[in-house]
Amino acid sequence: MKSDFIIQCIDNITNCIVESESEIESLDRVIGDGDHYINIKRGALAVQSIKGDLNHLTNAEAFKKIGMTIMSSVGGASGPLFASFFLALSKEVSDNDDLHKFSLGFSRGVESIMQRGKSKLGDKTMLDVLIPVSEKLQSLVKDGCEKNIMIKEIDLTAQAGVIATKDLIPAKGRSAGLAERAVGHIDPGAKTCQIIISTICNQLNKG
Amino acid sequence: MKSDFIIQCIDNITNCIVESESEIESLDRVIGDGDHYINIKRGALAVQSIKGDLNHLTNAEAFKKIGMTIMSSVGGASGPLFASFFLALSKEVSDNDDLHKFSLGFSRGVESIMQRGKSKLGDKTMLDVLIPVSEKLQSLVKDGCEKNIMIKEIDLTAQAGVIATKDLIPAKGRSAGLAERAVGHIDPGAKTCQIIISTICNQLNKG
Amino acid sequence: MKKFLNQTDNFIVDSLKGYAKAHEDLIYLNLDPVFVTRKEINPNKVLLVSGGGSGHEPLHTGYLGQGMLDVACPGHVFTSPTPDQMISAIEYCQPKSGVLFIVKNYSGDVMNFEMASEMITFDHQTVLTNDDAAVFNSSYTTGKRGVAGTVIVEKVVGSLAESGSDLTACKVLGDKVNHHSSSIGVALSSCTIPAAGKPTFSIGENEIEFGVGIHGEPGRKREKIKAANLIVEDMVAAILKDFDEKSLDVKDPGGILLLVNGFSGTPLSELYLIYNAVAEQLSKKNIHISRSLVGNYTTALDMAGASITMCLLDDEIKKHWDAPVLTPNLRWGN
Amino acid sequence: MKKFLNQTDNFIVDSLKGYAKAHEDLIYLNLDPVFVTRKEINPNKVLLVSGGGSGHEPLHTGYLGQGMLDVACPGHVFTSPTPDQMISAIEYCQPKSGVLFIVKNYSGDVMNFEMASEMITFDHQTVLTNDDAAVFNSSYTTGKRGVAGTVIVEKVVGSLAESGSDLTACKVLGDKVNHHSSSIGVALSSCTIPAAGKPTFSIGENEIEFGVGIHGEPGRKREKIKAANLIVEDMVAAILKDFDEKSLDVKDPGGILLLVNGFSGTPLSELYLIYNAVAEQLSKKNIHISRSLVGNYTTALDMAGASITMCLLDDEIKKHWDAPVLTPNLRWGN
Ligand SMILES: Nc1ncnc2c1ncn2[C@@H]1O[C@H](COP(=O)(O)OP(=O)(O)O)[C@@H](O)[C@H]1O
Ligand SMILES: Nc1ncnc2c1ncn2[C@@H]1O[C@H](COP(=O)(O)OP(=O)(O)O)[C@@H](O)[C@H]1O
Ligand SMILES: [Mg+2]
Ligand SMILES: [Mg+2]
Ligand SMILES: [Mg+2]
Ligand SMILES: [Mg+2]
Repeated sequence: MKSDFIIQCIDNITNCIVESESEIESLDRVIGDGDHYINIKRGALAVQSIKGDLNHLTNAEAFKKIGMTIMSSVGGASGPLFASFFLALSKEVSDNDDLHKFSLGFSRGVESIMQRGKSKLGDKTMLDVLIPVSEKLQSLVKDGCEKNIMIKEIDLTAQAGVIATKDLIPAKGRSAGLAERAVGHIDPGAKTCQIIISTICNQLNKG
Repeated sequence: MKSDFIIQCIDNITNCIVESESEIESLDRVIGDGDHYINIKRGALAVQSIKGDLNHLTNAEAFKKIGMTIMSSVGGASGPLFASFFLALSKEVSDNDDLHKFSLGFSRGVESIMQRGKSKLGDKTMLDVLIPVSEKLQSLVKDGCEKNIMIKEIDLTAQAGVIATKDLIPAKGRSAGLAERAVGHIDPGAKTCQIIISTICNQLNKG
Repeated sequence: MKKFLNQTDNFIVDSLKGYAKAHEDLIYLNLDPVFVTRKEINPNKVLLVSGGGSGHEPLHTGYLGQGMLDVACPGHVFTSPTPDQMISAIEYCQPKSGVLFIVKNYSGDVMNFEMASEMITFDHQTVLTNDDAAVFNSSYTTGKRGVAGTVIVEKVVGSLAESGSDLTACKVLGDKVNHHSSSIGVALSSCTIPAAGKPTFSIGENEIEFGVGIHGEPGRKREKIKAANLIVEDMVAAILKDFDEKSLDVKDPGGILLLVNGFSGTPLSELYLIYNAVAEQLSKKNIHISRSLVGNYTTALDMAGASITMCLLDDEIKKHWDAPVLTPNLRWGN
Repeated sequence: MKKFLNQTDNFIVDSLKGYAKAHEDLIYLNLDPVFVTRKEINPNKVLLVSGGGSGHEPLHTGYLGQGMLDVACPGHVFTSPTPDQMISAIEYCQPKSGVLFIVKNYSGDVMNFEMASEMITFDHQTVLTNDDAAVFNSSYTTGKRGVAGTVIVEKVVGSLAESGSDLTACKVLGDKVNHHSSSIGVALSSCTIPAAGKPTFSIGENEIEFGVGIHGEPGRKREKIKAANLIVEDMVAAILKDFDEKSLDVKDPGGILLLVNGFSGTPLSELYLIYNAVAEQLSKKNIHISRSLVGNYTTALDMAGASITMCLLDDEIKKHWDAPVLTPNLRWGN
């Protein structure tokens, strides 16, 4: 991974999030407190504002800086979770990683979210996107899957994960208070993760 | 005047006020504070509730009791004003009055409102109905006018008085704060007085 | 209309009952006729009697107690109380040093209090509050309305009365504080009288009513909403102009008391934001804020909106403002 | 959306600036990162640190001062603060007797405070408040939300900390008060986050949300509005059931502290009406109200609605509830 790839990701993700405003926001208004879009956008803009500094950094340093920036700008539930992901990821990656190493880093990131959130698959959170994506990534990498197929598979997995949150009874996060009343509604954090992942897939497809 | 006439008036007036709810209320919402109908209705119901006691009283006593009842049930600006009217009237009337004597009592009542309210013709208040009606009544009585014509004239005077409030700049009462912004709107107290007077005219016409 | 209530006719009495229960150590509630007094009446001090239509809570009922009012007579919603309420309350208290009525300048309040005062045998005086800068004064009209400045009058005179001063001194100080106070309000939404069931006025999604009264009476103008800083600029200008017309110098070294008052539907966070805007304006103009109060002190049922009151302080007013007060809704120094 | 604001991004900071100016005798505001402390820090007592998303004012910023909190870290509207805020605040205070975090039980607050606590070198403990009876508890879920009972925890522990007790004692008392507290809220309208610009939820002209959270989170059920007495009956039942599940006896002779809390858009008159309804219910059930608090103490931006909190009192809690407190928004005994 090169820093200009990361920077390109940051811009694309920020744009996609802003474009998805009404979609993301309405989800958190239904089963949350309506601020998820605002939080994520604030985080994306904060990360965008440090883009310039990332050039000179190693991947590990860059991800750490991203994590710290998210940690001190986003707040809410999603802030510490996304921050944990990047901080854990930064501990795994180096500048000459192969995909295998990155996929391991990704899974460490996801585990770190699980730890921080005391949450697991099926709790109707962002993890219902991130865990399947992480697992799919490991297995595709292990199978030596072709890049295009891999991208497509990951994207589909993320999308399936979002849909899956719809029928779940929430166990963690703000929506947990609603119990059965949350059934039928998609988790906003899951949606955001899918948008981010799909954006990266898209970028990889083009690049 | 007989007490059953007064009692009949009380019932008719109460009904007419209740029927005019939306008309009266909307006026006080525009240039007042929206409670005039509620106040007047509360007063009418309070007076209705003492109907039974009026039978045994002289006209003077009956008007006094009505005045005191209004004074302690209505409140607001209209309460003390209507109360003053009846208390002043009660000092003038006896049981064997002719119309001349009653018309004098009426004008004393109106004067008492002017005194209590420190207000006069043209201030955009109930007086813009009551003063012309009082003056018309004196002159018709003086001229020995026929009953039916008198009733009609009084009714028309009251209606003209209401309309006249529309273009006035208020000087007294809550709407005085609005100054020019009140122009174009009818005074709620004037409207109530007209409804009461028209109701009595109607009743006299039938009886 | 959506409110917590049982029957609209009982709204005020149900609420007063809760108020009296929640503050049973401080408050006595009489139901027929309705009036509220301090639990312990001191018959030797000047009896401070206020009242007016309900719907402005905590004004006046919330200000009963040591260092403030003795009696409040609440009327129906937005409707001044009737004379029998004041008369019964005063007879209940049997004051030996006279009665000071504190009355907001509305025809209804003035007349009902006047009738009560004509019917009592106790020595009495009246302080009429008329601090609303939105209304242009004139000797031919009802004149300016009494709004949130009334709280300051009640607090300051309350302290003087508590200290044992006589009726005339209380009347004189009350008039001074009123004269030194100027207020202006802005509404973002209408209020709804429970018995009416619908909003008193309608207002567009992007409009504000500048100079609104505390009963939802229209103010100076209807205008488009704008940044709070700009709204506040207009509000401060209206107040300063009013002081100017009264020939009062806001730059007096005594400084001002700044009351940012919510009408009830506006959150505290917005009131503090308004406070900040006022403070920035005043600092530019070298006007010194020496005392502050921020919160819902004179409300208009559920109206969203706020008012600003400035009161020019001198040593006497400051001393009595700072003096201890122990009431359900204003409390310090003890 | 109609609010007093300049730019939505600056809403909280503008408001905090006004707050700090209005209470400059009591409050210190730090802007980068944002935190608020008492003006005078006593480094020898246990440092009470609270915080959370903004929009619940006066919670927590309004409760800084003698007998209550030392530090509050306000986040963006409805968004928990970030760890750097807590860390900077604590470093600024340099506490010598440890830090007690008082945190409302929301994933975001819990995680951000947890991260902060992992990054400081000071001795620390956390009291998690979770008094919302609307949510059914379970060890597999996030669990009950922290709502208005938090004010009681902060007041009571604040008094203990002020008296010089150690960190463990404060933690133990905080947990007890939280365990003894149970709350339930009802919304008549939604709230609107300034940056979102539209209501968080939509609700029919005749509907209420029973069990709503203080961020406008849906509650137990949406239902038709009914008489306040009937709504309150359901609210009291929910709280009593919660106490029952906690195996707490509400008929203890110590009685209860009853907090009737407004969410901000509901006038004081309605809160007292609710108080009356609760008092009538409890009197029928022989439950004794021995302390009361009525007002806007834990709000939800501009939401119309109210919550009821009951806290079972014992001698210890009562003593610390009654102890003097001197903060911008809770003040007695001095
Ligand atoms: N314990 C948790 N584990 C994993 N994800 C969580 C957890 N709690 C919340 N989330 C995620 O965070 C999202 C909400 O984020 P956001 O709205 O920014 O924070 P908040 O809930 O504090 O308002 C949820 O949709 C969910 O995906
Ligand atoms: N000083 C006055 N003199 C005569 N009539 C007055 C005066 N003040 C008010 N009124 C009348 O009272 C009416 C308002 O009554 P109401 O709404 O019951 O009282 P309030 O204004 O106190 O709410 C006005 O429409 C006007 O006709
Ligand atoms: Mg959220
Ligand atoms: Mg009226
Ligand atoms: Mg009125
Ligand atoms: Mg949030």
